[in-house]
Amino acid sequence: MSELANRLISFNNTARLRLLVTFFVALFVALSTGCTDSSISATAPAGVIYCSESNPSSFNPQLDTSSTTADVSAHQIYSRLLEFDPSTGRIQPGLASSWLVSDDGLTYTFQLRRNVKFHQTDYFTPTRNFNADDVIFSFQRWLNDDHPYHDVNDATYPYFSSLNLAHTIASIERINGYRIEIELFERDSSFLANLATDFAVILSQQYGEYLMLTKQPERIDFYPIGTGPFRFDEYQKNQFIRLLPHLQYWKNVPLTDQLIYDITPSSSIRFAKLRTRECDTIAYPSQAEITIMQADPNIVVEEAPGLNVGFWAFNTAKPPFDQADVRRGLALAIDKNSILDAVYFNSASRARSLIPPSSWAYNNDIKEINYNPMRARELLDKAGIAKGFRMTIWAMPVVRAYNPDALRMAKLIKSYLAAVDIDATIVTYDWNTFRDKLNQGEHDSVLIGWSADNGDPDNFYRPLLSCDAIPSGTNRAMWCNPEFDALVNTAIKISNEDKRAILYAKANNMIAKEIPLLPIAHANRYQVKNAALQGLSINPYGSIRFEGVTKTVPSPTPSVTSSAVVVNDEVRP
Amino acid sequence: MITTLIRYFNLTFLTLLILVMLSFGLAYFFPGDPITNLMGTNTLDSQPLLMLTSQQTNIFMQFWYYVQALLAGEWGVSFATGKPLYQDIMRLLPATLELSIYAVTIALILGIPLGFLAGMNYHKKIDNIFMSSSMIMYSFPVFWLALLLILLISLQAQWLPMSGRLSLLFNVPHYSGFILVDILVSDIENKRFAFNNALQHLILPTLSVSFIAFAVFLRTTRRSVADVLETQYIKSAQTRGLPGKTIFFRHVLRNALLPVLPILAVQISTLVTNVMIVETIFSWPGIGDWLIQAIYERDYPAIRTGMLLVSVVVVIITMSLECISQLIDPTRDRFAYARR
Amino acid sequence: MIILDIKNLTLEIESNGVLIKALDKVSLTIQENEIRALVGESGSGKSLIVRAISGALPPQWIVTADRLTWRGQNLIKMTRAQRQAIMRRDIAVIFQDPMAALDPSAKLKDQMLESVPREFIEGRYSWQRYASRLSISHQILHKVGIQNVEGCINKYPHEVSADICQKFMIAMALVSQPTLLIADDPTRGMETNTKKQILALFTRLNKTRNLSILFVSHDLLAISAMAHSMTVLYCGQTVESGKMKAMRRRPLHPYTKALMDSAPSFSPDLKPKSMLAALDGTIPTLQHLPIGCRLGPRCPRAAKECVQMPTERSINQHTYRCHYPMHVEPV
Amino acid sequence: MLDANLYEEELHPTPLMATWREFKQRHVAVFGLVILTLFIIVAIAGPVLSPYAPTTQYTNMLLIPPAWDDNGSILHVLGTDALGRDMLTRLFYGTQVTLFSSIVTVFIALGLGVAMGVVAGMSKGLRSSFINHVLDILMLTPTLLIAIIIVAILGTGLTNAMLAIGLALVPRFVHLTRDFVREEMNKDYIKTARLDGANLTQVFLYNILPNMVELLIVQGTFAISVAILDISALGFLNLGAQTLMPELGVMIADGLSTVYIAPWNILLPGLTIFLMVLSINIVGDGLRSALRNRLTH
Repeated sequence: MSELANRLISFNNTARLRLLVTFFVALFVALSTGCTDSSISATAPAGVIYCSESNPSSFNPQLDTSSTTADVSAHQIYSRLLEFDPSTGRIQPGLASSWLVSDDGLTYTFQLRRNVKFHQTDYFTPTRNFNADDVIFSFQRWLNDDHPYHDVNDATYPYFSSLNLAHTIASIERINGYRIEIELFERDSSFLANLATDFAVILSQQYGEYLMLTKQPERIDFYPIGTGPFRFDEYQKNQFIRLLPHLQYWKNVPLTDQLIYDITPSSSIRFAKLRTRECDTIAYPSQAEITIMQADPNIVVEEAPGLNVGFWAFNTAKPPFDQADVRRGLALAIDKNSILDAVYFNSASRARSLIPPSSWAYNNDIKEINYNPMRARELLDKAGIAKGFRMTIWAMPVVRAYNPDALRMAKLIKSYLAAVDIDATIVTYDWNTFRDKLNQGEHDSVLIGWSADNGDPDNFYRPLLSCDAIPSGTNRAMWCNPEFDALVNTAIKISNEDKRAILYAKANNMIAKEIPLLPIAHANRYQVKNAALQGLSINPYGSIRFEGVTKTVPSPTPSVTSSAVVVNDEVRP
Repeated sequence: MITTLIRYFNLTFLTLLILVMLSFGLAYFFPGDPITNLMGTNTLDSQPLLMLTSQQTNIFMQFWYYVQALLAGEWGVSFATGKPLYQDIMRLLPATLELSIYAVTIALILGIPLGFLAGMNYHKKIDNIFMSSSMIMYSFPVFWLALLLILLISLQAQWLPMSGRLSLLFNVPHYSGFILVDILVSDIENKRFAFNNALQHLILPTLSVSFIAFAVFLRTTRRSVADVLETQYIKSAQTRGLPGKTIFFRHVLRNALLPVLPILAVQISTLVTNVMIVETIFSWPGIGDWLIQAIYERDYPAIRTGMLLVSVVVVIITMSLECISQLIDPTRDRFAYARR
Repeated sequence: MIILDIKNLTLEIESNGVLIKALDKVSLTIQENEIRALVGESGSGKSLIVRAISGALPPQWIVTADRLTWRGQNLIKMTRAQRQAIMRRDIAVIFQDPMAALDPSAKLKDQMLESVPREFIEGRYSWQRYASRLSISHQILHKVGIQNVEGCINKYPHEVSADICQKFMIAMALVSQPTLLIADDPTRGMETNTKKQILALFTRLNKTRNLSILFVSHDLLAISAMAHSMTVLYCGQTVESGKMKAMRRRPLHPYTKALMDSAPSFSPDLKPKSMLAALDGTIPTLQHLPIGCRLGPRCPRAAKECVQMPTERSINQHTYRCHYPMHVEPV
Repeated sequence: MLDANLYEEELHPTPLMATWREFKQRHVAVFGLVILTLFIIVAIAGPVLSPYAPTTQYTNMLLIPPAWDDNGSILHVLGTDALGRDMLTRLFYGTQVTLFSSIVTVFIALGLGVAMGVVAGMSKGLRSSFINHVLDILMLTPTLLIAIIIVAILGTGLTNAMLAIGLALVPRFVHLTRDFVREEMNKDYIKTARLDGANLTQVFLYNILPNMVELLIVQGTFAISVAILDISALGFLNLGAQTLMPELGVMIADGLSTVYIAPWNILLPGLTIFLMVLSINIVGDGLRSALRNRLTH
């Protein structure tokens, strides 16, 4: 038959057919390699791409404590009255150029900065500069309940309600266009620090009025207007967020042409995009890949001790987890060292209490709970927990500095619990649904954590374990102990740090005895970026800041021209 | 000729009707209240969908309003984003179509001629090479192949980018949904770079999908060419002494291609599955990736409408392919369904 | 004048490891404007001979012949192109199943026009050439006996009846005015009246256009009326060949005798309900061919010498290959 | 003495023997068969052969490279994954899960498909054309879509994935059977059987099925390779088997998170799937051409 095929086709025809095929293959190869001048050439659009880890729930950090929302909006879209100095942690002037504290510590007066402009976007054009009305509008929104915007987007203000600032602030008055005065009921040494956190942002009152007129109040949190370095341009869920530079930014810092948040949930894909230079810097690099990143010449890795804690919280509102012995038994059943290896790859320090070693309130003479399965089984039998007792471990789906892979940690804990005849099932949901269900307390235990928003140790106690923190959803252990609350509230009133340290040490011992939650690790924070990126540093107090960050595009011309837009507006104190 | 067209038209119409009924039924199958499953939220101003809720009684009226809503483009709202599904799908479906079209064209351009070459040199060295290599190629699991491509080409050699359709630095206005078309039509200043970048983003996903499709097309064409060469009429043409070229172009080419067309139609559905899997790996903003996200978030209206859209497109393409093959192939028994 | 001369043609086919002589010393000659019948039971290698002549044999088969000449030119030594040219101009072949021998997806008109050789066409422009091709086709189709050519020329092969297809095949074969037409059992499976029509057509063509025909068939009755000479084939060996009348009157080879007796219309004095004469035994399969004369085991007159291959002897052009032909008494 | 009968007894091989003889000539196909039997042995005797249990986590041996790597250890021949589970054991269990689930799926699809195909083939007019249409739609919708719908209704899990893929494979068998039955019904041996008073089921059981068995085996092998690819794909997208089940697709998805420091966690399971599918395809192709040769000679 094939002989027939040969005779059928005289020689030149097969050659022509073969020629046709090689032509196509050559075309395909040329198509793929011919035009891959791998790095984006000079006149390509400039900009910084940040691979973030999940979708923000809104563009207003007041509404929730998740760091994804804070990363996108806190330092990019909004400014605050006061700022933290990233290196020293001291409080600096922000929108408030100067401030005065009365000697009884109850009244704070702030002098506001002049001709600071709000964002000018295609959905809103501001006609006046920033003044005291905006500050009052922003504070009143979460302070008093009948403010028109208080319940917009059925907003709860978890951070403020956990510190119940609404009761500490008596009143906030407008002295004149650029001066305001805040009265407190009682002294609060951490009040200034709280004004500098990511959550105390300043919204635009004029924008609020405009939205009320057009009957679309909910847009204030999804189409934000602020005074920050970048303005909002576009957001595609699960894909990207595009921010453009705010040309009349009040601070004289270089701003990149455009800032893109490329939402990439998996940390290994984020790392891959960093290597192929599709991202300039990535969120929460997984510890597993840090060693590889350090080996790569054009990737710069910065490390800093983290002000955070990852813990395993038990739902003390749900029997049998309300008995301390049960919680102690479970705590004894797991080996922290193996978790540090498997999940943190030794880039975290072992947590003895809630306070990380880098905070001044740290004391290391706390009784340590070490791995002792036999003792654990005894305690559990004494507390009446039969063999084969079923419980759930909730593992958060997103990556965080304090817990890079909650699912893997849950699997490890599950195998340890199985060794003491406890049958644990792992539960996880999409991040927003996960947090809603946690607020309703449907969990037996949860693997989660907390990263500090300011240098004050109180930021670890009251938001995590105070009774007021339960409705606000930040107290995952649902633990309400009036003695503990009294201890922490007295500590907040003293401004002398050593006296406060003693009180916090007492609080640590109480936690070690009651174990509402088992602190596991204080993870180091990493910032991984492309070598061509300048001006980006780790912000130990809160979310990432892209202010002043620029990318020197390797242009063929020898002189390295930074492609950032230099803001010309000079600054007056 | 006309009768085949009409028959195929109502065959497609019947299939689409069954699909719509299936998707309507799904709302009842999915857990949760059917009405919200249908519309996403119950506060909606679209007229037909509102009518849907008012006539609770008989199901046929409900179905009729559902069809009206479908045609009017009000497909309800997705649970997760709360945005109307119409915009999302119209933005995502073209991306998937674009990837499938490029993959199919490359697989056809390379697969068919090489299939002829292999078929002509039946059981010779070149035929054995093609056969063994195509056997290996279509045994690859598509997701593993995509991962290998990323590991080797994107990460090790760092030639090609690995995710998305275009570097996000370019802001190309949405025109048709096809990225290359949008760039050519748009008036952004660095258009050449955008096009170049889009091509670089296209290569790996298209390669991983067309890799398997190419192997299947190659084998099908080669088998059909080999069969045609065995037939009596080719032997009698040879004995009549017709020159090789006329026999090849007049007889072998058409007779070999005719049976290949319906087999291609069946391949379309496996190709779409591969495209949807590849989308999740290369985070290509297509409807496959979106549907799979919808599963994780239990977004029922999105699943239902997405499923309906994709199968409608696949049905239309396959039915038209089969109709064309029926029209141009005189030997196929015309009224296969009606008569028997 | 002999146009096709085949002497001792042997064809060896390799089937699972062993070489078998499918054709063993076949010799066949065709004169100009003569109708020769090639008769043999099915599976006796008739089609193999036709393929050997037209050269459509797979390369792994071994063809050896003392003489395989067409008008003196040795066919075996020819290159493929030369052989193709001969097939185009001088020899035409018609196959058994007309429906399968036509391209199912092409209209009859295209296939017809395509086989009109270029030399017969005049006209400088393509439409002129197309018109002359069409007119030639119309003429040949009428000659072949298709009444409304217009009616069936635009149809596809499966839309037309079998005899019209066969007539189209014949037309395609004759359009290049060949000198020899090889008809490989063209009327198999047709009703008698169409068969008669086609056979009458063959005789008419032979007379009017002095076309010599090699008629391959196992239907003795139809052929005996029209053929001038006959060759009988058994298991790949030519057992007897000669003038048709002589063979009918006095068959020399026992196999030919048995063949003649098996046809009832040949023996008029057959009593009603009497048994038809038939050779006992069956045709041996390719793997188990007897040595020497292949009729051996089945031949009533078989003897010891039959184990050697009988040499070919002839009585005034009536050749036979048998040790004990009919006119010689077995010992 | 001359042998009693002149012709030596003609050993007519049974159809199965003939196909096996044709199959044996293709060395590649035999090589594929050897690999396939290897996989089947591994799938059956996996739990016995495997050195460790698939879910025990050796926390001191995290992410050990395979033995042939310089810092690999012979304790874990193919290394361990991010949770310290032995890779070789998981591959054994993974093969068992993936191979058996796809074989079971194909059998169900085969049974269902043949039954419906016969009904479609034998019935005339509206009923058969209706069955064809419904199946054409199923055949056209991509398998992933059917899987998504079923997962949305019933939730994830290996059985749901098997159900989805079985459903997607049924039309292929129905078309096969329907065409075969329709062809056979016109043949004379069926008419004679009908004349003998055989009803439709007997005709099918005794006349059509024996002829169809080999065709079904060939199409069955190709369906198994398609089922393996789909089940592992669904596992990879974790729509199918859940993370704790040692299914090959799921193992690749798990391996993704540590792909840079432990690439073998992805390469080995993928290679297993690839070899399994390749061997099945080779055997299927060898079987098909052996069948084709046996029928044409």
